[in-house]
Amino acid sequence: MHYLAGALSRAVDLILSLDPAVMEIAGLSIKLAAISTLIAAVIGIPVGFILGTYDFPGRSFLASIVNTLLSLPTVVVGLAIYSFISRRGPLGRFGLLFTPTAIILGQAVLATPIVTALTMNATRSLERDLQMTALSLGASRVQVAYLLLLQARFAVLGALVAAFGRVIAEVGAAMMLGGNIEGYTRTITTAIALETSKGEFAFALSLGIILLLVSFVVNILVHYFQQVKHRGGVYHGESSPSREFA
Amino acid sequence: MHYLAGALSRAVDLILSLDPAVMEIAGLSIKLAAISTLIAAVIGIPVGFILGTYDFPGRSFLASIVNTLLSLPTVVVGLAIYSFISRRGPLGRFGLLFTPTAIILGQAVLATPIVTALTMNATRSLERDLQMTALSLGASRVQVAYLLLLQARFAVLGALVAAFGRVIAEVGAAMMLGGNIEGYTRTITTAIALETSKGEFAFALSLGIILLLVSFVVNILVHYFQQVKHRGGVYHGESSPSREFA
Amino acid sequence: RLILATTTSTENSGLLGYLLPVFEERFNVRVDVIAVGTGKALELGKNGDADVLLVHDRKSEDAFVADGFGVNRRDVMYNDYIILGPPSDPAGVGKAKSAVEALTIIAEAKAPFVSRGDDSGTHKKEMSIWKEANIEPEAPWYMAAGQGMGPCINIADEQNGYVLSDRGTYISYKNKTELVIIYEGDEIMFNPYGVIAVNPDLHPHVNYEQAMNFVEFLTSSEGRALIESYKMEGEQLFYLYSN
Amino acid sequence: MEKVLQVENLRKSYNGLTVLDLDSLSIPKGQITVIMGPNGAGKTTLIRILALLEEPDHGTIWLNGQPIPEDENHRLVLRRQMGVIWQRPALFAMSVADNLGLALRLRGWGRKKVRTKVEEYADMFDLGDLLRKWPNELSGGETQKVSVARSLIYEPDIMFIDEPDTYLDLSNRHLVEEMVASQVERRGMTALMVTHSRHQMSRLAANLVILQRGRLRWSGRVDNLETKDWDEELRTFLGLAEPSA
Amino acid sequence: MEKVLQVENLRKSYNGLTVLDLDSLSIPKGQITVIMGPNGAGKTTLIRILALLEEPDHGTIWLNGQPIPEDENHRLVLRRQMGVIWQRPALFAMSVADNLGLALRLRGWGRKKVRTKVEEYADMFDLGDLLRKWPNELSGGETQKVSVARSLIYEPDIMFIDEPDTYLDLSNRHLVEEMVASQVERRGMTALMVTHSRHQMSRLAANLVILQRGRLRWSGRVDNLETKDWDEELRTFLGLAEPSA
Ligand SMILES: Nc1ncnc2c1ncn2[C@@H]1O[C@H](COP(=O)(O)OP(=O)(O)OP(=O)(O)O)[C@@H](O)[C@H]1O
Ligand SMILES: Nc1ncnc2c1ncn2[C@@H]1O[C@H](COP(=O)(O)OP(=O)(O)OP(=O)(O)O)[C@@H](O)[C@H]1O
Ligand SMILES: [Mg+2]
Ligand SMILES: [Mg+2]
Repeated sequence: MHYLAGALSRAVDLILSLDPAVMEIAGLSIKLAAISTLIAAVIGIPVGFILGTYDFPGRSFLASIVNTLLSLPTVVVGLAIYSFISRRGPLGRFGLLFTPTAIILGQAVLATPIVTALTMNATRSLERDLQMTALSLGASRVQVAYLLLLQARFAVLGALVAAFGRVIAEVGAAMMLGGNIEGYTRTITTAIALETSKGEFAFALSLGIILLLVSFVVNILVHYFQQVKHRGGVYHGESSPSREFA
Repeated sequence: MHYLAGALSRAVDLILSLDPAVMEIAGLSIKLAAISTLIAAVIGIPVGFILGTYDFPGRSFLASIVNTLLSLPTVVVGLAIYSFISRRGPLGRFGLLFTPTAIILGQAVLATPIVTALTMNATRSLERDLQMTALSLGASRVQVAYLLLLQARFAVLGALVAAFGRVIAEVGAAMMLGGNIEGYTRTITTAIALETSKGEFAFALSLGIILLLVSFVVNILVHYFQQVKHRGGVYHGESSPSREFA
Repeated sequence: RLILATTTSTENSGLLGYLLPVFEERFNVRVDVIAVGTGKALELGKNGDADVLLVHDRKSEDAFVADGFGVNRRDVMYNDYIILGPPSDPAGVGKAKSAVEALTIIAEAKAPFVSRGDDSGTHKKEMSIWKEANIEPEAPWYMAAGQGMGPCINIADEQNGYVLSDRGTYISYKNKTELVIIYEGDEIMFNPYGVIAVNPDLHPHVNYEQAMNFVEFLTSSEGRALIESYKMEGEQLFYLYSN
Repeated sequence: MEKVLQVENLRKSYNGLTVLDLDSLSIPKGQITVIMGPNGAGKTTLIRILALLEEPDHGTIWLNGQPIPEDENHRLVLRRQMGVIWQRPALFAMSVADNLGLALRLRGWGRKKVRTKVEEYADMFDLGDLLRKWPNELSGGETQKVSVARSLIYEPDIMFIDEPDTYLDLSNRHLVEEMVASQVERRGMTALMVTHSRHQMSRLAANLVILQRGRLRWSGRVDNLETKDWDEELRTFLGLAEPSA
Repeated sequence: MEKVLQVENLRKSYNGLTVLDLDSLSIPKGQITVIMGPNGAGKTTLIRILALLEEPDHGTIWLNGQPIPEDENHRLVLRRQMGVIWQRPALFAMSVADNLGLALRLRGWGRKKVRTKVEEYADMFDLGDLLRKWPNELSGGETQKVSVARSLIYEPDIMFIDEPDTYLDLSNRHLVEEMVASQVERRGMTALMVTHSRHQMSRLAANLVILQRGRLRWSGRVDNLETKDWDEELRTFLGLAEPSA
């Protein structure tokens, strides 16, 4: 309780003063999380779509694997990637360890199963009618996928939001692979971990509040962007839905 | 690379030997994650359903809040709850800190936004037709919710799986609130963190592999249970769907 | 149930696993060890969330007692810090006569140096030596990692750089890192551990009785004998003050 | 004639466009009343409102002489005396048997009683072979029959039927008409049925309501319709004259 | 007469139950062929197979004399020459305008060209007021009209139409019939249409195919149907005799 009050006023101070150190690590956190989510989307949406839409032998087993990967602990991902990119690992010569790239790698590994699993569930709930309709209108396989994903867009966008939230909030991979190096690989969460270990609980909490604010702004922007996208749909006359399709 | 090989054989050894310490922490991890997921389900499914199904002023804002809470960092949740249940906090007199109950609290806070957000997205994608049909067949509000959730069951069950995966893999809250006390609050992830800090990377990784195995088994069981549930549907004649509805 | 908040390095050294069973048996109590950083351990003590602390940062320990949060602080033991570096010692730190000189050589060579950067006991020690040497270390050769000891050793290893470490952690990392001891032995690098009971006047619920038992046990001849005889990888880790 | 439903001053609009605007309308009890009207006239909207599933912007509805209560529990009791066969059949993702028994289960019937009833109705609607199938395995007509049977099975007092013919072949149309008519005769059920077929209307209806652009165009008993003094528009609409395309 | 589609030895079963079993069938080019048959006869299944959207268990299909290729890209080219108006209209969650333009956009048309064409067809189908609406804001008949227009807009060579009447009032039925017939006349489009209405059949069809329980019951040109030597079952089915319920 006592920390929360202190943390709140401290967070407000930090934000109002535009503390440059805080701005920098917040910027880095967003950037890394956004890139990892993008990578996860590129892999996870198609794979999730296939697992959700097609029936083939082994589908159910693969789906269980994807669901299992949802419980990858961040530090395990950190360790596994560490052993690949450490100087003594097979990719050692690229010198990736303790760079932002290493963090992106780890976070992408964490985010991909999330996007995959949720896309899978979303497209699995769709009616087959729509697939038939799309095909009969002359859609290619890829266009069918696009249309079905559009149809499930609330859930697919939700998958990306969940993945972004997961990676911007994770600390294990960022810590192990980035090294929490000041001015280079320090993210909001590794800074929080550091302040916590120092016993600076109020400061740690205020960074946590800033992280949530950052996420909130990102969410609002995504929401806004999504609305704009709608307006610029296929038909460009005056098509602007008065309300969302539910 | 060198760790991975060692970790794998070590994990196999630990499992085959049914190492009692490992069994114990694995059991605790499952138990805590299951209880937190249950709590999250009890809160998150109804709230997510309402946010997904009803249109009311402020809905969109609340949805953004829920999405933002997806990026709650585990250590921030740990700290915030700490400040409540610490001896100096308002709930200090219950002596909850460094007990399994404290971990459950933290993990439930982490899991609830996940279940809420994903349920919201799943029910938001449903057609209004179904709601009207349910109501016109004489369903009460609660029964309507049940039927719609049944209709979106892939996604809702997926939400629970995602939440379970999230909390069984999280370490921040378990560490801060449980204290990683051997034989009492040590979970697989806090054990991994401990071994990592000791530099016992291979052992840490092998615990990570065990965690994934545990999740895999839980997933398979849930899948199996879900199939059984189907068979015991509303009509008890011989109703057994030859394949899942897609 | 006695809640002992201590540093990760103490827990990781294995000393507690060696000491505690004896204590638990003797006083018929279960000790729950919370292993965290010194700063966090002190914070737990302040809030009354731990009963007794075993930490290593003399200055904050004294402040902790002076502010009335703890009572009956006792010195328990010490080990020492060492400077690790690559076996080839590219900066030539090995020829230094003192810890201050060692860090000065590193700074002049702008050789990579990894700092804990986390206000831990180790970090504070490092800062005090820099101060003594009148040097303001700077990025990029100076890397403030903000992590535990083990990870910092790994980073230094990866970067072919130097790092100040406590001996216990180094011993446990010895066969996982290529770094070797480049400099050791300066008295300034001693690392004393103290035990403090949390003040029962401030937090009536704490297990003060067992906390005092623990304080006394550590400083008893039996406890001292156990500490002195504890070996890790064949090396003695902790030394006693001759009092 | 006793009135089961009466409305007054009913208005409903979407996004500012009025789609329903009725001064007064009443539905006699225990008979079939047919609603006709062009696409978009507001027929389905009227059903949604009368079945207490959508709130009108304003207006009053009396059910058996009582105004509709606000209280949700009370409304649920009333809703359970009604049934709707929707224009677009929507089955739930469960077996046909489960779909058929659903409304009974919602009313708390036991498994065994539900099963007996489901088998009875499956027989009547010739759905026996389909009981174990799932909705996505049915043909259009099969879906429609399940949807009709699913609502008739709980024998509601008032049944709203939005285009019973949809997807059905001639003999199934006949079957559905019979099933509805028999519940009207046997139990005094009231039916409010939308159709575009004048023949179906004259086979079944005791009363006719014609809507157009949300307004009541005509309502009354179905006697000697052919010889009534319709204007040209209504003659065309009712198929009494060829459309002048 | 040139044949646009020919099938031989076509068989399809679901879960071991045969729902379609045709020895041989051919569809003449540039005319309307009507398929009739009771519910569950396999009409929709036949359309799904002929439109290359479902694989038969075995059998051969010739399109314009060529067997259907395996290669997906090649099949896509063929699919783009076909259109299906489904029994159950399914619009995508986008505006009516976007739904109408969808197939053109899928074929890579530019925004402006699509827009002009969409407006043209919206005019023809009297959908002008609905362009900005979303599917969940349409009445049943409006949905069906959009679905018909959405397929005719790209002027396919072969159009499969599964019950064009669904949800439509008389004048819209008339409108849809005219639109289909005009594309047949103007461009030589081939249409394969399912209907349960004998009147619609005789208004439009050049050829008739009758399916029953997955088998071909009758096929041929539509001349003097009334005086043909039908058996009792077919007479009833075609509405030439009253059903003996
Ligand atoms: N949710 C909605 N939002 C906006 N407009 C709507 C909505 N629902 C219905 N409408 C409009 O209201 C009018 C009446 O719709 P309704 O479904 O009641 O017509 P109907 O008489 O049942 O027509 P049909 O015979 O085509 O089914 C239509 O023009 C329709 O576009
Ligand atoms: N996916 C499926 N799985 C199992 N059975 C199916 C499936 N699809 C269709 N059937 C069955 O195949 C038969 C033919 O179905 P089809 O949809 O072709 O009939 P139809 O002639 O179009 O009937 P209707 O006039 O009712 O639309 C039906 O009995 C139906 O139950
Ligand atoms: Mg309607
Ligand atoms: Mg059909």
